[in-house]
Amino acid sequence: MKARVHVTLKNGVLDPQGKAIGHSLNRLGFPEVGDVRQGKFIELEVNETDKAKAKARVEEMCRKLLANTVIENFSVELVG
Amino acid sequence: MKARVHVTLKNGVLDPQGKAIGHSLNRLGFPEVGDVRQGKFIELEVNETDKAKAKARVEEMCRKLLANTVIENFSVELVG
Amino acid sequence: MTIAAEKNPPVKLPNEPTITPQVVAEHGLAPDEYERLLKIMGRTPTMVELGIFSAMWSEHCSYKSSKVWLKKLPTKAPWVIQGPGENAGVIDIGDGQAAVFKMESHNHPSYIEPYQGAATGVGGIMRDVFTMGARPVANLNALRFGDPSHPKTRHLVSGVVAGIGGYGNCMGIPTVGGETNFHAAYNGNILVNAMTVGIAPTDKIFYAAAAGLGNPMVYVGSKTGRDGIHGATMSSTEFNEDSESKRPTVQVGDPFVEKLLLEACLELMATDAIIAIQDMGAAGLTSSSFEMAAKGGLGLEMALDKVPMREEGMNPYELMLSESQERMLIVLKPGREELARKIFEKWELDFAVVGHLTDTERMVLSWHGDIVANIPIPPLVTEAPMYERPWKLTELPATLDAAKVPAPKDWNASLIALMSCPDLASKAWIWHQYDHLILGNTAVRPQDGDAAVVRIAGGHKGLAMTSDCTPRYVQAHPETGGRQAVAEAWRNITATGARPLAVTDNMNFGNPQKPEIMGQFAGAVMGIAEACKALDFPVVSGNVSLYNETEGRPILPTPTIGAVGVIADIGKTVGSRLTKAGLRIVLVGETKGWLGQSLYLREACKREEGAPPPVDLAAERRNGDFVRAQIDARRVAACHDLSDGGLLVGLAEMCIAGGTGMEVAQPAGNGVPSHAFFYGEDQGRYLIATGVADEIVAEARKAGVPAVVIGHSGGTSLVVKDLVSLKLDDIKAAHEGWLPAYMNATE
Amino acid sequence: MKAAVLVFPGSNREGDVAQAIELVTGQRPQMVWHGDGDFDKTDLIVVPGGFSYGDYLRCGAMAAQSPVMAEVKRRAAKGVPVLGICNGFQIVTEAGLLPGTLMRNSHLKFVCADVHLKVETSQSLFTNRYQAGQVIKVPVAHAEGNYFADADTLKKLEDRGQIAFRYCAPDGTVDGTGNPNGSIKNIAGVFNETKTVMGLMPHPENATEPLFGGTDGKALFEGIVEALT
Ligand SMILES: Nc1ncnc2c1ncn2[C@@H]1O[C@H](COP(=O)(O)OP(=O)(O)O)[C@@H](O)[C@H]1O
Ligand SMILES: [Mg+2]
Repeated sequence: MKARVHVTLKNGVLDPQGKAIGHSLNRLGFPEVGDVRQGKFIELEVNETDKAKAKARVEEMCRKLLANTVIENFSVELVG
Repeated sequence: MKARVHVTLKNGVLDPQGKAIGHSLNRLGFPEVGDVRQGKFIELEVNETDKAKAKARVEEMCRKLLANTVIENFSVELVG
Repeated sequence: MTIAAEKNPPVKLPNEPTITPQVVAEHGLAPDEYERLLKIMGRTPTMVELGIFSAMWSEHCSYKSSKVWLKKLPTKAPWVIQGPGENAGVIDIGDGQAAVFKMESHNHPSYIEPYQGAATGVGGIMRDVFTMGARPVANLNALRFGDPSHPKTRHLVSGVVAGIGGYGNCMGIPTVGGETNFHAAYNGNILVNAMTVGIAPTDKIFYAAAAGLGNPMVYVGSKTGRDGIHGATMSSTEFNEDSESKRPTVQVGDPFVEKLLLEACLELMATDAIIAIQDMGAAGLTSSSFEMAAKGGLGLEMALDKVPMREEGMNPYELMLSESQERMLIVLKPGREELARKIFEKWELDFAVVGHLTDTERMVLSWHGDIVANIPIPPLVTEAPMYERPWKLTELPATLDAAKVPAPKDWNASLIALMSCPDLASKAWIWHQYDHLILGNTAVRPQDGDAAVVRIAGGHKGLAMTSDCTPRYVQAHPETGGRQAVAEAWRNITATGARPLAVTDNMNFGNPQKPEIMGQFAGAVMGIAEACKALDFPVVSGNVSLYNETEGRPILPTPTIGAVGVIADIGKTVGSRLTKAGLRIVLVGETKGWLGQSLYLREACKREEGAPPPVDLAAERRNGDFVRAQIDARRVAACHDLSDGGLLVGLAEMCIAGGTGMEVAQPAGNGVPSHAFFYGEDQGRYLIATGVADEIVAEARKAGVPAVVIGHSGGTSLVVKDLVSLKLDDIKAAHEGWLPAYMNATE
Repeated sequence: MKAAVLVFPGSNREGDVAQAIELVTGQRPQMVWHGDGDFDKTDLIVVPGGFSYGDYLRCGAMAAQSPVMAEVKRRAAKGVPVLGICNGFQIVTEAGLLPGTLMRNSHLKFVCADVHLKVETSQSLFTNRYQAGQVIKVPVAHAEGNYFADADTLKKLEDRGQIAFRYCAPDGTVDGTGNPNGSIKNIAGVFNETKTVMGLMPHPENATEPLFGGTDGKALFEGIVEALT
């Protein structure tokens, strides 16, 4: 089974990369760009056939390693 | 309008980060994890009401800045 | 696995294309080269075999155009332990220690994908050094970019610099020096030359020559993927506009894995398990395995299905040609496999026994039991094409008369303009992105001296290192330019107080099939050889990069010289920073006012003409030996060599680096026109700041070295009598402002 | 004083800090491999700089999950002093021993340069050889040293005197000019509540010898030795 994980910064947490990207886009001729936030997108192959179980396990992975829950949120979807 | 951009490594391109994350998860007691690939997830506020236009613009941003098209693919969705 | 080699013709792979003239051409083999292949093989090759020949006979691996010329370089001295021919050169630096170093180009990959191209260049040169048993202690990089106004330049600078830093910083090796130039001739073909210096015990140097029938060949490091397949052939082919379509062949580096590989290799090297070791660089498994077997006069059988693979469905052709990074091939002593395996597993690296040595002098490759290639090794090496390509020397241009060059209308403005021109402006924006302090041994940092000086851990000795070339001189007259590059490197090391010992070169040129380009190459080699001989400065390693052209327009010929020297007591090292008032400034060497090919001429007068400054090697040596002796006698507070921009630029650099001003004047009765005196680029000169100027001048007279006091330090301005008066803050702002402003701007 | 220096795959400044410790104690510290859940009793634990696990995912995240860090947390809870430098600061923070987090430098580039630091307090075992308000010069070398904490955390840090160092101009002014990475309130180093754990981005270990970057960092190690012996 494949899991797709999104890790994003919590509201209120400064995002230097997002800010810099926004600036660059504005300068590159994209004045319509406002706020930009950059997060991570992680795809994992998980050897587990039960969808619910797989989801619970991947959420555990997020809490343990993939996200820093002090500053980041995560969401997990399963495909296939 | 809000755009959500996924930037992922092309097939066959080495993903050092994904590899290291996979290793780490295995060690941390998640032996069921196989291949891991890490990409970027970027959310942008775009001041543009026409969906098609917005999409074309964000795709241009991807080609120009957000993705390194030598080794990365990108996809754009629009929300709201 | 035993295979009756010659008797078993190889099988074809499923879907293997037939070999047509077009397939041969796509592999970069000329028709006569293919004829030669057929004679060696005695039959039509398989695709795997064709791929192997194509890689081995590429310009990059075979040096087919340059070899005849490289033989002219002097490579011997009592302190040379290993000259050209191994992964890196090795010199004896005393106390049972050796310095191991080499420079290598990653030009084409860096143009296609600047971050990964530059990063993997750094990774590759570090592997060349630690393959030999040396722990890398410093990196340098020589970069040439196109005109700053060219639309691609900013992107290339930012990617290349981030890539070099990204790899070197993660490895924990300080990047302590280098050079960066800009010129329109590099618009479509930048140069990225990376150099690594390492230290090894003289009795524990490792070589590539395989030995011992039946000994196991092991593969360690990262898995093999489809990275850079055809990279070796690609980097030897001239570029054209559709080079973009070659992009997927880019290799991606993993500096984290290379750091583990470094530690694991050094750990294994501390045992007695290794017979031979070779990194996989250009043409990966092909060139490393052939090189090891050929050097040992042996044969090799390899089961390619044993190679650790990153992707499914890889075939033998791809495995042999992949340029995946962070891999090594090792011949072990029999029975040491488990010891080695444990070490590599501890570092979480792949380890696989992939073959063994035979006495057949053939490379026999199998794939799940079937033979897929069977090539006699010696003829592939000895019969490799070697060309004496036609060459036409560049004639020495006429000397430019200084009287025909206008003096500046506004001297202050002219100095500010020079100090902030792209070639002379501070490169701090670049080297602040490189960790130049890690390991805690960096005594002379970037911009603080003419060469970087790094302590050799655990003692008082220092290693001085630099990289130099003035491409506009080489373009004007390759022989002079070649001499000058060597002389400047030697001078830079001397200016820190160190004794210059040996050289690595990186010959970057255009298409060698054009007689003028081959003539540039030949001329540069002659100049380098002559200077190296005269200065006792042997060449111990190097690299050639040809076909640096876009749409037929060649780069400036750029034979980069990397050099290393030693200072016995690092406490005696001096930098070029002027930090004290009340010192006198002594100009050493003769100033005739040579303006041909000077930066003043180019930047202020917008002219690139005339003969480059001649290099008097006897005077160079005399002046340098004198300066080094003065530093050793502790008579020198700061020292700076004079090169680009001439005397006035040298003075300004010393002042702003150390935050101390100066008052100087052209000596009375000196007949040289002022603009030629202050901006001429005469060679063999140094500036010395000293508290004992009279002693130095007296010593110089005895040694037959021209030396004259031109002023003293103090204040917060640079003042040249009747000509210049500038606040250091203003010079500094101009000097340090250009590159960050350029990089922060948008097109 | 007995010190232990942790080594993770990808650590690379462990030698630098070991050298600094040896310089002031005359004793080579114990080097502890990341997989070792147990190691000799020690007076000080140092988590050194580098790129543990390549700095992939988030700096320090993977190292923070290693067996050795579980042991470090146990010992820290008992009051054994822990010093995290650069990547070590990131690891210790990811492990939850210090508040806040280290984000990408605001200019997005790696930066290696001498910086000036204002010592905020001399009242700690790490800073007792300095005076509050003193300005010292030490180098930084990092790409992700941009300290961030939410407003509540910051207030607590300030109120309890948990800020160890701030970036400043050579004359001690704390403003944007001396800040190399965009760090909030110019924070360069922080303590835990008991001041037995300190993390900082700059490298005092690379400022311990006159010929090699000056000696302003040496007092930090001397202070620790004095406090722990
Ligand atoms: N310009 C040169 N001058 C001297 N030696 C050279 C030069 N170019 C290459 N060499 C030597 O030829 C050998 C092969 O070079 P190269 O293929 O670049 O090495 P590697 O296989 O390690 O990449 C090396 O020993 C190198 O030092
Ligand atoms: Mg090599």
